[in-house]
Amino acid sequence: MPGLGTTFGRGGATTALPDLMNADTILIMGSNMAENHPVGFQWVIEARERGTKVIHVDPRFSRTSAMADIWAPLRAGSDILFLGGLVNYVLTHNKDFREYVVNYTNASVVIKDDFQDTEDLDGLFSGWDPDQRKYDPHSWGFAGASVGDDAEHFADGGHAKHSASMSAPDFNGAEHDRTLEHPRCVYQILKRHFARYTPEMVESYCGVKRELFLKIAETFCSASGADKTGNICYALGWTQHSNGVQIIRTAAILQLLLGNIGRPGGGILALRGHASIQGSTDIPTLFDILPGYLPMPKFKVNSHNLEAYLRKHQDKTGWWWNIDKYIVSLLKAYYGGAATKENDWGFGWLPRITGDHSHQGYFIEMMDGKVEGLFVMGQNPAVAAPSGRFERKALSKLKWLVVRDLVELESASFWYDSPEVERGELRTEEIATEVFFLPAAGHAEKEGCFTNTQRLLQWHQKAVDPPGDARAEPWFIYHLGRRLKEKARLDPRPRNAGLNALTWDYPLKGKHNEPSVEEVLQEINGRSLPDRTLVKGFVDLKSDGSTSCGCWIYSGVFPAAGQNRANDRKSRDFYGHGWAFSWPADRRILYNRASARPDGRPWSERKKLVWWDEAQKKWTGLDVPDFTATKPPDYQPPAGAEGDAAIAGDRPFILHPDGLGWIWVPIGLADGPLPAHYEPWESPVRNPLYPNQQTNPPAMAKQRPDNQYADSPDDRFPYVMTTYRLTEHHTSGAMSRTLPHLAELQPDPFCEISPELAAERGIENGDWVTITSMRGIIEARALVTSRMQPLDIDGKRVQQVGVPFHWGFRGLVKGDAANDLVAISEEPNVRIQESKALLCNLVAGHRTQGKKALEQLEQQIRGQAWQ
Amino acid sequence: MNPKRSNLAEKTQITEARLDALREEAARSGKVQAPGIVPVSSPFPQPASASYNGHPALKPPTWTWQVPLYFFVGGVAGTSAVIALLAHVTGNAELARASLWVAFAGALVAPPLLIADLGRPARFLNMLRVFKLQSAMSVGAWTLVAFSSAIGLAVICRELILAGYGNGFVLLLEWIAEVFGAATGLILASYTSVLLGVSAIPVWSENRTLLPAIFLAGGLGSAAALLELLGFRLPATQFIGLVASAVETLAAIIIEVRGRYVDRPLREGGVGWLTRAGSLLAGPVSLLLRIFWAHSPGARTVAALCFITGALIARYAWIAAGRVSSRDPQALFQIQRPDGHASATR
Amino acid sequence: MAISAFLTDTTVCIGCKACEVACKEWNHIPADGFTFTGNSYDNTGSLGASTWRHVMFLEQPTALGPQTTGTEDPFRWLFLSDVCKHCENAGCLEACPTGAIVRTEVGSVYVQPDVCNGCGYCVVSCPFGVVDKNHEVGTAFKCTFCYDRQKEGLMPACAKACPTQSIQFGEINDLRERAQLRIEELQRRGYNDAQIYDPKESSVGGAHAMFVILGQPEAYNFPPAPEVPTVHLKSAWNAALISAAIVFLVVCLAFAF
Amino acid sequence: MEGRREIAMVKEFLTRWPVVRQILTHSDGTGVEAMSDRTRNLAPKHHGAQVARSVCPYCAVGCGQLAYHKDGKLISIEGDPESPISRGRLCPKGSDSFELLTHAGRETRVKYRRPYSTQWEELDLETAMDMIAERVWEARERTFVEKSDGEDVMHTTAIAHLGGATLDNEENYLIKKLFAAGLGMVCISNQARI
Repeated sequence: MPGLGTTFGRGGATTALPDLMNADTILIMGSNMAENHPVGFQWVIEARERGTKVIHVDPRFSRTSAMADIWAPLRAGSDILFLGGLVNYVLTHNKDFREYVVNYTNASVVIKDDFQDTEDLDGLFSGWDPDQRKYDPHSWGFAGASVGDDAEHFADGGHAKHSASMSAPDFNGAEHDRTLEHPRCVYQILKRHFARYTPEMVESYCGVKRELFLKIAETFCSASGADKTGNICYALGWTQHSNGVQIIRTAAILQLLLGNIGRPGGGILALRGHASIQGSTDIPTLFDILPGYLPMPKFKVNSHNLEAYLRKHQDKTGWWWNIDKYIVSLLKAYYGGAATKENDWGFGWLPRITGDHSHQGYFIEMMDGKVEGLFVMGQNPAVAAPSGRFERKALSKLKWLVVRDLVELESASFWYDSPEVERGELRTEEIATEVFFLPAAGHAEKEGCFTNTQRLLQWHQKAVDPPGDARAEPWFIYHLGRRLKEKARLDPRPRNAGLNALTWDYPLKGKHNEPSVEEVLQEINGRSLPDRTLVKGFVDLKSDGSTSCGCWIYSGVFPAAGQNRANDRKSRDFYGHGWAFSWPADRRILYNRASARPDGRPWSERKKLVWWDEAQKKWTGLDVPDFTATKPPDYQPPAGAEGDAAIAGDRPFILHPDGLGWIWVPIGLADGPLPAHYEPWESPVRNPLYPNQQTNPPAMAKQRPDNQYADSPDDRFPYVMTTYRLTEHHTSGAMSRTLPHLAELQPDPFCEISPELAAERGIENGDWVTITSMRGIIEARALVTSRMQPLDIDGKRVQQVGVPFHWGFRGLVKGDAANDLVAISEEPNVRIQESKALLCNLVAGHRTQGKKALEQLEQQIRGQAWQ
Repeated sequence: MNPKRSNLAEKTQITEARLDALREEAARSGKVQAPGIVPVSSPFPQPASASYNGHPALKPPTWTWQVPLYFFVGGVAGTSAVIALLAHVTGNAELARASLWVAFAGALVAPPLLIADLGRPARFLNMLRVFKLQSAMSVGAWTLVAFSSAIGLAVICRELILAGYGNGFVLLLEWIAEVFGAATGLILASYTSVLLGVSAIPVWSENRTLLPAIFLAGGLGSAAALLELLGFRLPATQFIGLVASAVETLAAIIIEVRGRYVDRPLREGGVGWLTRAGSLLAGPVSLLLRIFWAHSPGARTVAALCFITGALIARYAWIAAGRVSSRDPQALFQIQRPDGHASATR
Repeated sequence: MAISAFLTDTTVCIGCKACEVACKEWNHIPADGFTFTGNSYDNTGSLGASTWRHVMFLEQPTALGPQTTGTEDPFRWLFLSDVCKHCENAGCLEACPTGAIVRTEVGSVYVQPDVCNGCGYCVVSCPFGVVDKNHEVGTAFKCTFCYDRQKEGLMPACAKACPTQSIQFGEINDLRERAQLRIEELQRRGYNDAQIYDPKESSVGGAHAMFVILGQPEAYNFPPAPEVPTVHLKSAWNAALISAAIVFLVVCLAFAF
Repeated sequence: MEGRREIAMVKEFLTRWPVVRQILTHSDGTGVEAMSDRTRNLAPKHHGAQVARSVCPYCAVGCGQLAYHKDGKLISIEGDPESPISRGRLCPKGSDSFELLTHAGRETRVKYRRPYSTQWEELDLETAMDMIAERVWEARERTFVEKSDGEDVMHTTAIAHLGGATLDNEENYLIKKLFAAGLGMVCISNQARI
């Protein structure tokens, strides 16, 4: 989660849902919160009823817009332009919270003189290598500070704490200008950089009328200063873009300028779409990180040995100075007694990453026959993933496939009932894939904890046993592992050393021999060895192998035997302390040191959260301080101090080497130290801001014959399309289209279009229409409604088409999958697809059936059909 | 399909048929020109209109074909009990016996019809769990029981007497039974009109004062007609027939002339024509036949047949009209705020 | 037991339909057809035998109180969760010949599924078109006000689920007061067409399910001045008795000659 | 004797007949007098059930749930009023999570499709596990890379995993531990991104 991670230090929502009630304004953008987080939205409604202004900016007038004070329609994919407009507004009207900006952000830092901005380089930052299509970030560094010096040094991003491509930076001695006057200080660069993001540009390229934009700007920016705060909520409407990380960065910059981070009612709330999205990055089932955002060893970059790894990732100052403790403790948790100082704690047994092993990355490999086996656990790529056609065909190239879920979903049945079979693209008899479907257990049939959208680890107790052969994942993984370890037991080859060393001795219980999940949570929490007593928190972790910990940021969730804090159910206060466990260390609002002035007093009575208690000589307040509790506000680090000791008493962002909020991100991002607006892969316009850089420069187009893009603009595909969810369904529908009570609420796939577009295409409300993109062809019912507003973009009328992506070819209610139209594409930092902004065409009537459907698509692509 | 969806369902069926056509066309030509179906109140938005996107505001009656027939039978049985009594009083033993039997037959046929319409026929007896004056249905159920037993008793006594087992007591019993039967008969023949009149269906409740006249006239006229068909072509039956069809005619004229919005189901569409056909047969047609061909037995038979058919059709037409009326929210709203003032809101 | 009631407020309803599902889940009501209506997001249609809570979706060319929208013409999207009104004088209750429909101690109107014989008279007697007959089961159904839950002091499933407390549950006078205050507040905030729907003036005598609505009740298919059908009992029976008398006279006359 | 009992029975019958109760209490037949025994003894279906504190499995708000169960059977799932996040409320999906676990379409048996086959076959769970272990081992054996020009690689890219955002932390932990740290799989991904 680098958008938030690079700016603030941690890749998690900085605040908690109930805290929305303390906000004076809430900007919801890139999210349809009322529909996709209805119960979370209760806090927005409650805030609104108390006078909070709610602003919703979205391509569609959704149920969220219906409840907002202001709704602005936006051209999908123009988010950075809009947010940049707000940043520009703040800077030109001096609306920034100066005291906060000067003390808590790196606005005052002076940037190296060899840095050149997009202003100077026509849309590129300095350090661009046209051959590699990558940035060399050295020039992005701070004057007077080193950002590492390495042979191989291209910027890249990722989920890890920061770039794995350069050695850890040393920010001591970075040059500051607290007057913010220095021409090369971040504040001045920012001013110049965003100068072209004017209300006029917003009007003509976002489609938001000038007056409306200014009203929003005034409303939102008024929520700033000692006595006011504003919050920003976002979701996949921001993330699923080729510049998703930078969209979030822009919002983060805005919030830093307004002094809205770490304060009640402030912050950025990332609204996650699945029960444990946050958890599955904290303890990642992702390729590029280890638990707690520790980077995976990257072949030849940092993978030679632990020392090389630490040289790259151990910051001299700031919290990441402790990384050696965390990686060693993790290796001890993985490999137990077999991990010793002599064998580098088993670091060598960890697999190295050699490329893009993400979902889209390896599905392309799969299509090319390079992947033999796949485990699918609680996901449905055949419907939910970009370019469904591509994914389903790729599945047919597998030797074997294991699917675990509650129902037989499309990903398990693609070999006999997918559209590709119907269209003759695939023939069941010719598909070699061996498929195992294993029934899984539901949430009330097993125990364990989810990490919700506000970093809260909540334990769910088991009510009943799963039916029949249904088993929980721990059972499956444990018994699979047991079998494989057995095979490896007598095999001394290096490849099996790790597998043999892997600690796998979980106590079994129940009639099915299920491993004890609490035992696993204890392993995650961490123990001090050899007596295996549980550690109280990550501060107890050591780098000498005397502690083990499965995920350092979760440490403290199980501080003592019988104390499963994720299972605590006694909420004591407004922030819910006593109810479950919020990482890190049960802090509900991150960076909350910033809720106090530099001198430690609250900014104001109304906005107090955490403050310095002079009498007790410690930080205290309504939340657990996200700061060393006894470090006084006036603390100044001695020369040569390391780690947290090097962070002064008035530097709230303790994970950063300089303790500051990063308006400027010198390292950790692949696409620049500042956000810049680039158009989506498919756009109805050319990039108005940087005419020579249409799309995000370092982003790789995964273009290939089976994954083509439209031109920008493209009169074959004149309409902007965006995909989204509805309250009544859940993602690919496996958990909703199979349930009668939900299926009846939204039975047919539909698309939402404006009356104007309907008239233009001879479509009436309720008709079936055919939607095509360069990748696919689907049919859906038309909902003709004024909730879809045509926009005047650059002098021409732009129609947007909204298509929910819940439907697939199985279930009680079926339909074509919107994702069949989406391209496999890449955001350079986290490699997410761009499903929120693409180009499509739309004609009245059902799509043709069977083989002819492809002909219809071909015709469309050749530009022959129905213009 | 759930009844509440019926109107949507119809729409959907049409839509689906229509869309299958589109599908074929698409498959054939890879292209579709023709426009599609317009669901309720599209395209959006609709003006803050006078109803929820045209959806019905009331539920249509769920009654099956037996109910109108029951209405008819009840009407005939009840009124012929009255005829029986008067015939007995005026010493027309034959007619008395015949009309008693007609009433009795009705009393035998009515309950099965009523029961057949119930969702849970086995629970028919629950009708007698409570007695509620405010519920015409409850009153009706108890009346039916009372009527049937009275008429049953009367018939038995009458036949005993004819069989020569008569004595003073039996004679007295018969008189009591006949009087009681006639009294309950009148209620039996009229409560069904109250049943409709006291409901939420606009076209029924707005005609609550007219309905009893129509239903009773229909019942009485049909009873007389039936007796005529059984061979009793008497001045009495002729007179009754005349009055009955006169009333039917009058009622029809009133409905047509008043021309109220709420009565549209009675004047417009298929149901409108059904209503008119009913009133035409039972009203003017049989009236004219009885006036101008008073002495032709054939004409009287035809008149009788016309009246019965007309009255029967009318029962079905009224139920159907209720169904149509329930689907039109405007019918409900207009009668509720002629002055545009809503009393339900504050 | 206190007399309980619903107050459903359109100004905070987010149209999520949690009430519909929570109701069906608690009461084991089957899904009733996967019908796409094309009527905004409303695919349920209306209240009925198998839908005891129904969320309406109104797209109107009218401005919403203080809201600013980027639409070219004024526009608002309203949601409201409809439910049985549990009338003070209930048409269905009066009409029921079997005593299957009763008034409970919490003031609600309850259809006893083990008593109802499906005569269908309540269906045409409800001035709000709520109660309906389920043709598979053969008996009449409508909102039970979760009588089973209320008996143990639990709030109805829909009210408990409602994420934004658009559905409030409580003591009736208390809620009436709250509704009044709410309207005043909404008026202050610029929702000029906010009003309470609670037919107290009419023969219905008030509802145990009240609503805070925007605009005219008709737009929600709420009768502007609903009457409980039995107010017409007198006139109808009078007409019937007069006609009956006439019939008797006619027959007398017929035999007088 | 006899007679008295019969009288008692008749009395019993009469007093159970609502219309009699109605007359005795001079009521209009719309109140208690018309209530059936079922109605009088009505109680919520989860009366006396055990409850497990659970969490909604759909979106990431993490609403508290109460899962009521009686003798090994799930009875109902509703919101947990004590949750400081959801305060007992649920959305339509959360409200439907009882159906999620109990609906008819749920699979409870292993299904197996052999290569090129046109239909599913039944398979015993343990056998399935053995076969899967076989497949993993065999693929790993063939595709594992230990070193590449002198540097450790220690991975296989031929086996992939997908999913995790719907799973518990402990589950994700075990998956990453076995697949990555144990087997050397690097193609591990889920729905989570930014």
